[in-house]
Amino acid sequence: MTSAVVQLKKKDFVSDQDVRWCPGCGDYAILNAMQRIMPELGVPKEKIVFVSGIGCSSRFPYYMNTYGFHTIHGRAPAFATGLKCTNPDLTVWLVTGDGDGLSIGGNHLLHVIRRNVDINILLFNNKIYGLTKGQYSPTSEVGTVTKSTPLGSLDRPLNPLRFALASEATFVARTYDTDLKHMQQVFKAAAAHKGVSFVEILQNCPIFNDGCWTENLAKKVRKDKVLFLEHGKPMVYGADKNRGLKLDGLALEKTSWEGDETPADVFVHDSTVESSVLATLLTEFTDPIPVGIFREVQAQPYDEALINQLDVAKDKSKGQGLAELYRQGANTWTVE
Amino acid sequence: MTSAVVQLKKKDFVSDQDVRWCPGCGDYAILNAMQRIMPELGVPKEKIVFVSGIGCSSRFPYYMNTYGFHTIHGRAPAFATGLKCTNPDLTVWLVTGDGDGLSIGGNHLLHVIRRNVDINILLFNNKIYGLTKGQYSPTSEVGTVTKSTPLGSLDRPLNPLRFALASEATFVARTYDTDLKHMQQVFKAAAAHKGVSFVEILQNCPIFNDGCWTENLAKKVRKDKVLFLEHGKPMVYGADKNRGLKLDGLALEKTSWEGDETPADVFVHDSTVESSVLATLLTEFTDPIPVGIFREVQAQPYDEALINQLDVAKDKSKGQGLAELYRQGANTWTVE
Amino acid sequence: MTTAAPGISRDRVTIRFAGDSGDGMQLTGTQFTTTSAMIGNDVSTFPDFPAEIRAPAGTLPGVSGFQIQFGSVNIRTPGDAPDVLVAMNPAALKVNLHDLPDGATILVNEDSFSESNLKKAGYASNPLEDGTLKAFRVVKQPITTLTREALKEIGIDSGSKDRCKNLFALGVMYWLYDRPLEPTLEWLSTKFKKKPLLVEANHIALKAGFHFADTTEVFTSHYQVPAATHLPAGEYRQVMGNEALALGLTTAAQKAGLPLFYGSYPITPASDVLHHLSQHKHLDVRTFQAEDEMAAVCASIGAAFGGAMAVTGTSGPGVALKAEAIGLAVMIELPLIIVNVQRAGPSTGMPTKTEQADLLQVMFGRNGESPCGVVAPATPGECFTLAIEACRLALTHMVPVFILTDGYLANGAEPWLLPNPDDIPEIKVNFITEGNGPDGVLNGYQHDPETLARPWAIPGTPGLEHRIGGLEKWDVTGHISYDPENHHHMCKLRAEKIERMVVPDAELIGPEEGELLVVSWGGTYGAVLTAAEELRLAGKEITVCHLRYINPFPKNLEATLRKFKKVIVPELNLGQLCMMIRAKFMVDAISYPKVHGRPFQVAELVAKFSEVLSD
Amino acid sequence: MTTAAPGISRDRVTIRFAGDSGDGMQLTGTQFTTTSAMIGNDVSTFPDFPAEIRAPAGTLPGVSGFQIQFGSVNIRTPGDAPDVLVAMNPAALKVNLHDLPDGATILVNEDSFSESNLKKAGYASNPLEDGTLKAFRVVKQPITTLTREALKEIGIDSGSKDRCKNLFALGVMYWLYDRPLEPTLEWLSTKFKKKPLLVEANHIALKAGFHFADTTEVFTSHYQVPAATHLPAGEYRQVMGNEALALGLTTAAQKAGLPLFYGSYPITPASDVLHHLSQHKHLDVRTFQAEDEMAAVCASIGAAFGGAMAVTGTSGPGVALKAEAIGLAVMIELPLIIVNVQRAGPSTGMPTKTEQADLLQVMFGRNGESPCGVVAPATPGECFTLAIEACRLALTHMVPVFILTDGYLANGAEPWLLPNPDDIPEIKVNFITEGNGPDGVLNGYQHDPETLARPWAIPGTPGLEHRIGGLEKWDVTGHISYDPENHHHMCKLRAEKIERMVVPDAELIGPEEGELLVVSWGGTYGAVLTAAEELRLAGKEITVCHLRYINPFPKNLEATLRKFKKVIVPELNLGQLCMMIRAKFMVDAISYPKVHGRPFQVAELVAKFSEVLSD
Ligand SMILES: Cc1ncc(C[n+]2csc(CCOP(=O)(O)OP(=O)(O)O)c2C)c(N)n1
Ligand SMILES: Cc1ncc(C[n+]2csc(CCOP(=O)(O)OP(=O)(O)O)c2C)c(N)n1
Ligand code: SF4
Ligand code: SF4
Ligand SMILES: [Mg+2]
Ligand SMILES: [Mg+2]
Repeated sequence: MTSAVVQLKKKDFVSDQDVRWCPGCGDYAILNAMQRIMPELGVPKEKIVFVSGIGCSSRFPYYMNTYGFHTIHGRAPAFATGLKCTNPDLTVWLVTGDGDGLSIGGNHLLHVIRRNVDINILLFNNKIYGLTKGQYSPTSEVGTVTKSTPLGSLDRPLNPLRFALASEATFVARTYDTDLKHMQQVFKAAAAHKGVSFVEILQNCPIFNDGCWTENLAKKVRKDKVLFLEHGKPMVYGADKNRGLKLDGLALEKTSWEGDETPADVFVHDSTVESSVLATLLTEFTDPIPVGIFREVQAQPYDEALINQLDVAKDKSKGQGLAELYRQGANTWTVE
Repeated sequence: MTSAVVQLKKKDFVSDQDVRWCPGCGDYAILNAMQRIMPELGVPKEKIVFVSGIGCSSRFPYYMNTYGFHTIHGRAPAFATGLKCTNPDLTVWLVTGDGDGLSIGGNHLLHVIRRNVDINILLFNNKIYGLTKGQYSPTSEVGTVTKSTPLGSLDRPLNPLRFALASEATFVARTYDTDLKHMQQVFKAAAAHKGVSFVEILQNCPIFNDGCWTENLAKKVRKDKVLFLEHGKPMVYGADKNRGLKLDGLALEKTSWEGDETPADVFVHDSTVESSVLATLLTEFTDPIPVGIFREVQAQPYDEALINQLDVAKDKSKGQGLAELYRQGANTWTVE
Repeated sequence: MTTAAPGISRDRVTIRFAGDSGDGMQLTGTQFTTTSAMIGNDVSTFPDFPAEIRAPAGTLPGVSGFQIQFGSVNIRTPGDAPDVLVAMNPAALKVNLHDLPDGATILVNEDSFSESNLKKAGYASNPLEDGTLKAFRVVKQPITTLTREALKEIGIDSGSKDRCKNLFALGVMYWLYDRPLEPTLEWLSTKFKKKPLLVEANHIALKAGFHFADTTEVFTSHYQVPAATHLPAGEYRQVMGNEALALGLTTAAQKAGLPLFYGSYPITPASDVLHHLSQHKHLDVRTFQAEDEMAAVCASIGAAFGGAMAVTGTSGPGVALKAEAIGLAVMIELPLIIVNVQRAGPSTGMPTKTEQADLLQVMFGRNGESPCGVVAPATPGECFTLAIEACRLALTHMVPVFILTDGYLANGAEPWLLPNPDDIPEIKVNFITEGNGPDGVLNGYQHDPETLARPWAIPGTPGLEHRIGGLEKWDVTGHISYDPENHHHMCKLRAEKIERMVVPDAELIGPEEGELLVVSWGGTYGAVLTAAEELRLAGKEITVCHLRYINPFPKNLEATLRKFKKVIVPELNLGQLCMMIRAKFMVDAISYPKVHGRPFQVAELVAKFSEVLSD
Repeated sequence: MTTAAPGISRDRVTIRFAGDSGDGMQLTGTQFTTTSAMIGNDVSTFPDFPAEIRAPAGTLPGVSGFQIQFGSVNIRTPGDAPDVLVAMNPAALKVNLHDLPDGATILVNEDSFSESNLKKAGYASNPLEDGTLKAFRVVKQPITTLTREALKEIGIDSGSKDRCKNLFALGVMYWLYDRPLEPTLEWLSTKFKKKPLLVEANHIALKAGFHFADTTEVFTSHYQVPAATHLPAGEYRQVMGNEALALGLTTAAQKAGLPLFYGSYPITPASDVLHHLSQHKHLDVRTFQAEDEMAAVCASIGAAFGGAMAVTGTSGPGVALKAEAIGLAVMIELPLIIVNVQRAGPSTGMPTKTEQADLLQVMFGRNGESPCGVVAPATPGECFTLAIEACRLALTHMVPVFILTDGYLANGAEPWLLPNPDDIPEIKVNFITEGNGPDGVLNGYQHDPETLARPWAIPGTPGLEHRIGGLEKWDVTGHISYDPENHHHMCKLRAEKIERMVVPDAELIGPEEGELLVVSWGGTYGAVLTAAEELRLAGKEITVCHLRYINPFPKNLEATLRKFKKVIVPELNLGQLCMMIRAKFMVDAISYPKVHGRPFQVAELVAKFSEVLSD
């Protein structure tokens, strides 16, 4: 049985499972974006695997008509690593949440990123634990009042992108649940990148953290509060495209102008610089919040390097098999 | 029984345990530096606790005549957090290794840092697992040949300081085992900082990774390969103090000059800027390798904030005790 | 119950509210329970929520249920099968129907039986019309319409109006069982204090339901369930297991004069313990939501090292993650409480369902010989008492102690006689402030000859600076030791610490010897007791020995076991306690295992016990 | 052994090399072993390193030892007590002295008995002079001086010269037991290939020791230990447990036609498995040094999902950390091997010492009912065979299987008859490539009626796209299920999978019925067998039933147990297998527990068995 890649449609990627997120959950839109880009990747369904941990977000694999593995809390990166090392041909997507990925799973996320395993990581950031019904998460602001913090949370939040950059991520991007087109663009770029791709998706949880991103993403303010990063393009934003960022020492400062001409000192985004400093600088911005691709550099993926080592070893061994292995590095003697 | 703080000497901090590191191990010098600064902190012995995980480095507490807790692999940050929340009066030092802290313990290190728990973290970086007899670690360069990687390691190394910065560390510094004076300075600054202090110590393991830092730290090259960061001072280095770093766009470039006068464009170090970008930039340098304090900013420690919450709650409750607690938020009725 | 004759008095009734997750069934059930308790009934409840994620409205996985048994007699379980089912939509009907006995009453919200809802529930035809329900007494009413009608004058949006329909249904049930409206009316006033229109709407809906039932003749009669007479006098409240546990832990810490440290990572069904304790801050309760379970337990051990009453809580998967650190607590002989609110496994299993299958895990799930104490409350209210007991044992012997509860106890509720804090004894703590060895040196592992506790020398104490860790220790000094004899000695000593715990004898309900002994533990208490009582009333010789202490076993267990011809061990697992008993006492106990993700039914226990008795 | 008469032939001899960590004792011991094996002796070894960290030279914790028993007869243990101790310094003497029987020979390096070394070893006076050693035959020689003297012409630094003294000592021992020098000379030539001066120096030192013993009359005689005659003909090598395990795993994967994936995090004493496997890359072995144990096991499960022969290895504390994930493997019914090289616990315990105290942990240390297979090799060489067996069972039944070894097996060595790979049967794999359900759909949990294996549909297979996870599954379809009956059924099915494993009957050594049955498992094999043999030779009725399969038990175990008056279970724990046997078979087995961090001595077993026999 072979599958005819070219003819796949969005509906081919819709599984037979009822979707069980709350009405209005941002996860629906993300699922929709993903199912839409799937046919465009040119990868047959059977070669695609969605791996996830535990959380509302981590239910994602059930709804994709591909291979799927809903693992345990926080450990999806490790499962994905083992899977890719076994079969580097597979296209592996990893879905995680701000709790799954940055709380219990922080260490595995760190290490899968630094190893540059060739997978695509989507971190759904709703700044809350959805599945366990609303405790604060590592991305919650200080003072967040939740079931477990009736007097407000005390821990300072992590910035997922800064975390990914410090983990030596080769592809780092951000998108958000209410922009179907942007999500699709970013997902496709992530898929195209060889090595690890890390994508933060700003996601609303209408039940336990409604409006967690409205400050930036509410329809009314969005144009003035979101900066769409594009490689090689000046950092311009605003409803009238008359605001931007320019360099001042080691900082990026906001600037604005009149008229259609973008001033020359507006900083031009370069996602391909080896240094992660520009990307790090951008992560410090919340107004406007940058979305798009922060960083995209090349490095050999772990799984590829592993297979190379096997090949070299095979070549060197010149077909030695088990019989030779049993003697490897040992003195032998014979009992008559 | 009370202890007379003022009279303490280095030897008061030497425990009765035989030190069991290999001859020549860099850990001896670190221990020495620590025992030397102890009397200067003005903290009575009984208020000092050394907490560690597992590894050669994590043996450290046994040799300090203070309270000590040699816990389990990678989890020292969590123990320290519980301890500080119970008794914020204690001065807690956490000793970890590149394996203990960045491999198995990466997640806890991340979280204790972002919480800004008021402890001092020392990460002994010898780029190897010493205790388990020489496997590569998360700070080993790609291609490192060890017992577990006979064909060379594949994982890209982590930069401990970049990791700490992304974890929102309020104090970040680096020192090295062969400079007793510098270690003492840095340790004292770490102790003085309120909130989490993170110190990477470049350490030699003569048995399993001998010379891991000689490229920078060998006596012959040291002067030209190490940049001593000082807040408010230009970034100057070199045997003749005629080299330095200057800003070029978003990068720091090497520069050199003739004569005694330091050029004005040599960048002046500022460890107190809120943005972590400068510090991040510095972490990218290996030639020269910056040592000293990268970053030092203020934020309320977790343990302090926790106690504040308790105090506020106590005030608000106006002396309500268990009897009131049993009724809290419940309907009650009486059976006659 | 059948609704044959009018004006009948009942000594016990079981009802179940079922509807969509959004229909407020948990609230409705809780209100019915509180009101019933307040008028003096004994009650027991069993909430049964859907799996973790909210399913789309109207689907089978989205159904939320709440069962209550209330009565004038001793009520020990939420009841096997409901006398009345309130079904707010077709899915709720479908999911719950198979639990109903013939002749049961079903109150359905007719309005919700639309074509699309029927489809979502997987009904090909309308069960209200196709004869599906012919064995039952069906009362179908357009509850949504009736509620809208009642609220037509109120200035709130129609969504909010529709959300009042559960109170209409509750009103009907209040009429049916002759309950006062006031407690719920008051509760609503407080709850929506800031939204007076909502208060009004809900009040109207509740009353409308009550009056509707009163004036129309949909029910041929209503019922009285008189106040219970067996409940001791005093002030009561409803308490759920997780809340009782939180109250008990805080009480224990206060009684020991220690701060309480609770390190935890959210997990169903244990999260509520964290939620409750985080509201006890004024009583020096420090809650720490850790990054994961390992950090939670390690922070707690750090707190124990620092002199706190240290507790960590989770469910089975979390206990697995804590195992390594618990071994450290065993080795360093510090007091630690580990709460395991069990749920159905293995792995993620059925996280919202109850089970008792972590017993062997808590007994043996660590490397090396690492014994811990294990206690298991029998009822929601007992979570309070046994939390205190567990703390006492941990502090007295300087050991880790597990509290094993389960989803059923955690979310189940019962009337709770408010304790007087002054009646609860203080707990002694083994702090040491001066050296106990030669030259005033600290002998950190000098064990108390009676309790085998080691002294607790906490950082901050001058002169007692010392180092501890996970390596084997010399007895007495506590220094690192690789000595073979010492290791053997210390392994036995750690086991002996647990054996030395003074725990009360196991309660025997029934004759002291005879035909059949039922050995049970944990949350199966109510069902087992009720079943045995039923059989004893039928003249059978049957005794229950319910264990609240599992490690160590009560001292009277062995003798008790030997006094019965047969021993049966019913458990919500594949025979874990049974295995321990067989191994320890060489008693050929019969296992009655059940892993259905829900509590035992009284009837199935009666059947099994009868079978064994007649074998 | 006494050295009374000259030219004596011995059928078995035990010697121990002991010195400072830096003295090369492990190398010396290994060379003696290899040479002995190569001349046809049967051998068994027991290296005993210091705790993890290298202690300062000359101290007690820095002592490193290596014991060998070699003989012409069947050698099953490294020997209880050494006939000869080679002590390179005072600390080595002190640490090992209490293991020596009266009359044993001690070869000491007199040069090292300096004041400062005596002090480091905690000797107040010189034991060579103060009568401490009067019960022994002491041969004191200035080994350092003699070595320096022999090497004075060689152009290497004096430190390097001194490091040759172990070869001098080895030369002496070679003379004493009449061993050829060639194997070691050759080995040295290869090892220092790139440093010819070192080769020369070591060669000279070895020969010098040999000739010194030959010409001086320090020993009154030397000994012959003839070649063993019981060893089957064939080509042999020495193998240690961890290496044999690695070879077995690679063999199994090859025989199943799968890549081997080994996910691990270094931990004593399991790290060598990783080290060995990382050298098998040419045979499609993928080793992954993970960031921690959880990542190691999860990566392995990910690999299993992808169709690899997936293995994860660690020691007890690591198993604790892997528990949650192993539960997932149980639930998703994928083949997985978990290697546990046990060490002394609890907690960090005594990490370089051996123990068998993780049996109950691997049986029960997970939440919920989550059964796994458990096998336990009896000897270092058997680690090979049972690794293959474990893989076969895991692949056949689609379940996780534990391999329980221990530090003693891992580092112990024995002669190993090289298997012919062609004689090892292929292993069948349950891959599925086409739908097995209605309409060609995948029924992912359709269980094979015989093995209960589910089909293995790996990503990449067109048409079989499906989702798995840790939530309970419907039998047959594998979809998520919260159904009560299904859950009970699946829990029993998972247990039944283990019961269905076809494992060979337990080996019985001794009469098939009678007075005393010894039930043992794992690495105690050699000691137990030797002890029982000794007693049988003395006319006692004693039989050994050694278990290599613990879950499931071999089918003949029950009947066997019932054929003996008494059953005793010696274990290096506090009675874990004993508990399982008592619970399962209601046999009043006696536990003989020992947790000394080291293997049983034959003598203590003989004493205990005799005691039980005469009770
Ligand atoms: C070992 C373990 N601990 C805890 C849990 C409970 N748990 C499930 S999901 C979750 C957090 C989910 O938060 P996030 O990753 O942000 O996902 P969201 O639900 O918000 O999408 C927790 C704590 C678990 N399943 N397993
Ligand atoms: C749970 C667990 N896994 C593994 C180990 C084994 N182990 C002990 S220390 C160590 C690594 C130590 O490396 P590092 O932290 O760099 O310390 P170093 O010895 O180099 O100072 C490992 C893997 C352990 N003790 N516990
Ligand atoms: S709880 Fe929040 S994140 Fe989870 S499904 Fe509901 S809306 Fe989405
Ligand atoms: S192994 Fe390396 S790090 Fe460890 S004590 Fe020896 S020299 Fe130091
Ligand atoms: Mg979330
Ligand atoms: Mg290290």
